[in-house]
Amino acid sequence: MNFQTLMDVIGWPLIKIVILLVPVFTVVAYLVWFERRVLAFFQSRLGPNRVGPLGLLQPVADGLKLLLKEDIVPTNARPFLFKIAPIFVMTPAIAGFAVISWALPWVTPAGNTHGFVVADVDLGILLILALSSLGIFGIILGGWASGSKYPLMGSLRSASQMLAYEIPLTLSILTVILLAGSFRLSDIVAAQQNLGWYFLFPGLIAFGVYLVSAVAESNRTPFDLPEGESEIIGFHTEYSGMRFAFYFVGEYANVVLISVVAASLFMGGYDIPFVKDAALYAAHPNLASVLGVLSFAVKGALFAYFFIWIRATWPRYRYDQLLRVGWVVLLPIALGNLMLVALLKLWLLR
Amino acid sequence: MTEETKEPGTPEAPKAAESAPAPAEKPAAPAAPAAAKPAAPPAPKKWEPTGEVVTTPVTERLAATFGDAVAGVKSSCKEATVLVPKARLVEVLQFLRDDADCAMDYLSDMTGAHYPNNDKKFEVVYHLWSMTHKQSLRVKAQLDDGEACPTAIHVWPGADWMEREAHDLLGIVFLGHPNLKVILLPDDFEGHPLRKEFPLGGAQEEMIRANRYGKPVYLPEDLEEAQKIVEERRHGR
Amino acid sequence: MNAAARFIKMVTFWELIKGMVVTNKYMFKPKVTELYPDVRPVLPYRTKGRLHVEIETCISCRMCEKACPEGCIKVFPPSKEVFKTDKRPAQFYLNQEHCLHCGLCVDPCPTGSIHHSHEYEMVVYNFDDLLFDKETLPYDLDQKQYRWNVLGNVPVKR
Amino acid sequence: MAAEHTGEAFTSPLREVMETKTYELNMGPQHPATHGVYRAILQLDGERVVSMESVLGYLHRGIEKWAEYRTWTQATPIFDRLDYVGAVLNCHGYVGAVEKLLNLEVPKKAQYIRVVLDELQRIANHLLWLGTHALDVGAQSMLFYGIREREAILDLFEAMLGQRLLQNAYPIGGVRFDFPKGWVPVCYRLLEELPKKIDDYETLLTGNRIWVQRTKGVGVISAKDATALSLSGPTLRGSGVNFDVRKAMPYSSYEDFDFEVPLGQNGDVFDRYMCRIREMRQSVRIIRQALDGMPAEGELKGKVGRIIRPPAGEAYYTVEAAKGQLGYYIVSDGAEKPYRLHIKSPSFVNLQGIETMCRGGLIADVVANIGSLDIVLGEVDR
Repeated sequence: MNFQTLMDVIGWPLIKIVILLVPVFTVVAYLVWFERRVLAFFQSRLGPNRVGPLGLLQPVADGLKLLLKEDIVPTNARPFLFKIAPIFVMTPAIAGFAVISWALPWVTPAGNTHGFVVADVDLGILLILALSSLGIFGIILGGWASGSKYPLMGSLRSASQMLAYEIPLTLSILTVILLAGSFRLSDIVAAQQNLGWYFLFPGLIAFGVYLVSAVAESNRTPFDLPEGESEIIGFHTEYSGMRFAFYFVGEYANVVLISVVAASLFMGGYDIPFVKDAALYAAHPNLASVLGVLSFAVKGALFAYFFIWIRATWPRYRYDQLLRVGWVVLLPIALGNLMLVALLKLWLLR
Repeated sequence: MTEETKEPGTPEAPKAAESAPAPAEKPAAPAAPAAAKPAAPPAPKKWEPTGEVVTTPVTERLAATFGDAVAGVKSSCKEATVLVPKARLVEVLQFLRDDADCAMDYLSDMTGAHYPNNDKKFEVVYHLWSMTHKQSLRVKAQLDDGEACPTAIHVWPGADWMEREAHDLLGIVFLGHPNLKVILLPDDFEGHPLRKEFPLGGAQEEMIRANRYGKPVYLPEDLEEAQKIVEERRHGR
Repeated sequence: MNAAARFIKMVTFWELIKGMVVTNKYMFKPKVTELYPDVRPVLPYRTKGRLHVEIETCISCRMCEKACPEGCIKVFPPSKEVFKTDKRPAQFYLNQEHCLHCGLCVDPCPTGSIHHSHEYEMVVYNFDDLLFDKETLPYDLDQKQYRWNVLGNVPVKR
Repeated sequence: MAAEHTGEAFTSPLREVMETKTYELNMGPQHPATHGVYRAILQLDGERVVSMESVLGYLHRGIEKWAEYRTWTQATPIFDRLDYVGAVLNCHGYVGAVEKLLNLEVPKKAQYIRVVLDELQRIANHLLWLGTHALDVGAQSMLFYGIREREAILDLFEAMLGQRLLQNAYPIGGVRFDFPKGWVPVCYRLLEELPKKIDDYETLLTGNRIWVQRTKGVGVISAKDATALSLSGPTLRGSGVNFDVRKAMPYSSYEDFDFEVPLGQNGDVFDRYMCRIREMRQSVRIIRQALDGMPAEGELKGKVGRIIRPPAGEAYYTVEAAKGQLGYYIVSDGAEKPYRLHIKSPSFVNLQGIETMCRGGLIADVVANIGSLDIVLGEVDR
C-alpha cells in the first residue's frame, strides 16, 4: 500500500470532504441569518442588526448560545433514543452534498484533474433520495422519544406527510432522469448543456411537482405542520441546547440541499447561462470552473430566496388538506407527467 | 389605598360612617357636606331604587297575562324593569321568549347582586333584548340567603356560564344547571368574593401586600411615624 | 368563460402569486423599526409619563391624594401657624410603584403643581426606590432629552 | 372536507372496528394560539376533537369587587384593564353607564370626539386580531403589517389621550381635551391610507386558496345557536344575525352617521373574518363623517361636580365594543361609591360558542376558531 494509493483511497476524499464541509456549514449558518433578514425585510422590519455589522455575527452568536445552553433530557423521555434522534436528522442532510458535482474538474498545473465533487457516484440522485428519506426517521424518533404529547403529535404528522410527498418527489426526479438518461449529476448537467437549454422548459410540470414536494419534504410553510408553531409547536419542543441546534442545522441543510439539487436538475447546475461552456473550459479551465461554481451558487440562492418568500406569504395547510394535496393532487400529476415525457422522448428518438 | 377611601374592615359599617368623606383636620377643605354629625348611626338603610315605573308594550303584555304577580320596579333612568316572584321566574322568561309580540330572543346579560340590608338578601337580574321589536327589558327576582334559583339554561343556553359565574362569585345555587362547577375562581377557593362581607383584600392579598420585605406599604396618618417607616424601608434592609 | 379563467387561475397559482407580489412590494419599502436606544422617540405633549411635582407651588390641599385610585400619594400639610405664611407641605410621598398613570390626580390640582412629564425610563432595581419623598421627587429633569412634538400645543397652566 | 356537525360528540367510523380510547390533550393555559391564559382540555380521537372543555380564571383580578371600593371617578382607569387592546371602548361603556344613571346630557362635540376615538380603537383592535389570527393560521407577515398600521393609530391616541394602550380616555360627563393642533390632518391622512392597506391584506388572505380551505366551512355556528348562546359582535353577525348596538340602540349620536353592518351567510371562520374586514372599512367611513360633521366649538364636558353621587337606582348601558356588546350594569345607593357593578363582557359570552364550533374539527381548526372569536382573556376573566 504505497503512499499514492493511500492518498487516492483516503487522502484526497478526506481533503475534499473538508473542502466541502467548511463552506456547507458556513452556508447553512448564513442561510439562517439570510432567512431572518429577508423574512424581516418582507415584513417591513429590519431583522437582526445588532450583533456585528448588519447582524452578520448573529449565526455565531446563536451557535455559541445553543452550545452553552444546557440540553435537558425530560424525565419520562427515553434517554438513549432522545439523544441519538437529532443525529439522524443532520447527518443525512449533510451527507447528501457528497454526490453533487459543483463544477467542471479543476486542472492543476501538473496536469492531473480533480473533479469538483467528493464522490462522483453514478447513482448520485438515488443516494440523495435515500438519504432524505432517512431524515424522517430522526424526526419520528425524536418526537416519540420526548415522551410528551405535543412532540408525539408532531412526529405522527411528519410520518404521514413524508410518505405522502416522497413518491411525487421521486417521480418528478425520474422525469428529469428520463430526459438526461443518467443518475449521475454531472451527466445531468452535461445533458442540459448539450441540449442547449435547461430541463426547466421540457420538465416544467415536473419542476412544479418537485418544488411543492421538496417544500413539504423539508417541513417548510405551507406544509410545516410537524413544527406548526402555533398549533402543536412541533417535534423538537422538548429539545434545547446543542441537540436543538442539530435539528435546526438539519432543517436548514435540507433547504440548502433541495435548492442545490433543484438548481442542478432543473437550472443546469454549474452551466454558465448564455456562454459556450465547452469552449470556455477548453480555453482556460480553472476560470470556467470558478465561474461555474459562482453561477451554481446564484441559482441555489435564487431557490432559497423563493422558499423564504413562500414562508413569508402563505398560510399553513391543515393536516388532512396537506395529505389530500400530496396523494390526490401531486401523485396523479407526477405520474401523468412521467408518462407524457416518456412518450415525448420515444416520439423524438424515433 | 388611602386610609379614608378604603375600608380595611368590613364595609358593613353603617351608612352614616361611609358618607363622612373628608377627614376632620384638612385645612383648606372645600365646603364639606354637613353630614359628619356624631348622631347615633341610623338603622342600616334598605336599598330601594328611586325614580318612577316605566311601562312599555312588553310590561303591559306581561301585566295582562300574569296579572299582579309581575310588579313594575322604579327606575331613575327610564329603563323597563319587572320584579318576578322566584316560583314563576322560568315561566315568565319562557313566555317572554316565545310570545309573539314580546319576542325577547336575546339574553344580553344575567347576573346576581347581594343586598345584606334588604329583607330578601340576593337578587338575580336578567337583561333581555328583542331583535325584532328592538326593545329591552330587565327581569329581576329576589332570593333569600341560601335559597336556590331555577336555571334559565333551557330558555337561553347562553346563560350557562353566566350562571356558573354568579354561583362562583355570589354563592347563588341554580337548580337544574348541568355542570354548576367553579368557573372563575381556583377550585380550592372557599368563600364568595362578591358578597359584601368578604374583605376586599381577601386573606392572600393582605399577606402579599404586607410581606413585600415584610413592611406595610401604606403610610400611617401622622408624619413622624410615616417618616420613620420610610427611613426604615429605605435603609433598614 | 369564467370557468376557463378560473381554471387558468387555479393552475397558475394566480392569487397565491398576487399575494407574493404584495409581500415583495413591502420588501423595498422603508422599514418601520425604531432603533430605540440610539434614536429617542419623539413624544407628543400630552404623554402621561412619570409624575413630576413642583413642591414650591403646591398648597397641600390633598386633592390629588383623594383622587388617586391606588393611594399612591400621601401629603402631610404643615402645622397650623406655618400654614399661614408658607403653604408648602411638610412632607410629600409619591409611591410610583402603584401609579397607573391615569392622570386622575392631575385633573383636580388647582395649581397644576403635580403633572405628567415625558420621562418613561422608570426602571429601578428594588421597589423602595419608587417611593419618592420631598427631596427625591423627580422634578424638571432636563427636558431637552425629551423633545417636544409638533402635534403638542402650548402647555395649559390653570 | 367540511367537518360534519352532528349534535352529539363526533364518533369516528373506526370506533366499532377497533376499540380506541380518546386521547386527552391540554391546550393552554400557556399556548401560543390561546390569545392569553385560556386552557382547553381536548378529548381527541387521533387529530379529531371529540369534546372540549374550557378552564378559565387564570387572569381573574376581581375587577367588580375592586370597583365597589373606589368612587365613581376613581374607577375609570381599571376598566382599561378589561379588554386591554380596546381600552377606549371599555371606558366609554362605563362612563356612558354613569352618565345614564345621572341622566346627564353629554355635549354634542364631546359625543363626536368619542365616536372618532371609539372607531379608531375598533380599527386598532381589528388590526391586532387580523395579525394574530393570520399568524395562528400560518401567514406570518400579516402580523407585522397589522401591527405596523396599528402603531399609526396608537400614536394618534398618544397625542390625543396621553397613553397608547391604557389611556383612561374619558372622564364622566364628556372629554378632557379637544384634538391637539396637528392631530386632525394626521388623522385624515391615515384615513386615506387605511383602505389601501386593507386591500393589501385582502389580496394576501381573502383570495388565497390555502386561507380559504383553512377557514371556509370551519367552526360553523348557525344563526339560531348563536342567538341562543347570546353571542355578540362580529361573531354573531358572522352567522347572519343583524344585531349591532350602534344600530339597535344608538348611543353617543351614532344615529347621525350612515354606515352598513356587514353580515355573514353561514357563520364559519371565513364569514367572521370578512365581517371584521368590512367593519374596518365602515369605521373609516364613520370617522370621516364624524370629523367632517364635528361642531367647531362647544362644551367639552357636561355639568358634573367633583364628588359624584348618582340617585339610588340601577342602570344597564351597552356599547358596541370591538369584540361585541359590552354592557355595564351598575347599582348605586346614593353614596359616592358604586354599590354593585357587573360587566357583561362579550369575550366571556362568545367563548361559550367555542365548544359547538370545535366539536368534530381538527386541532388546527380549534386554533382557527379561537382566533376567529377574537377573545381577550383580560375581559373573559375580569
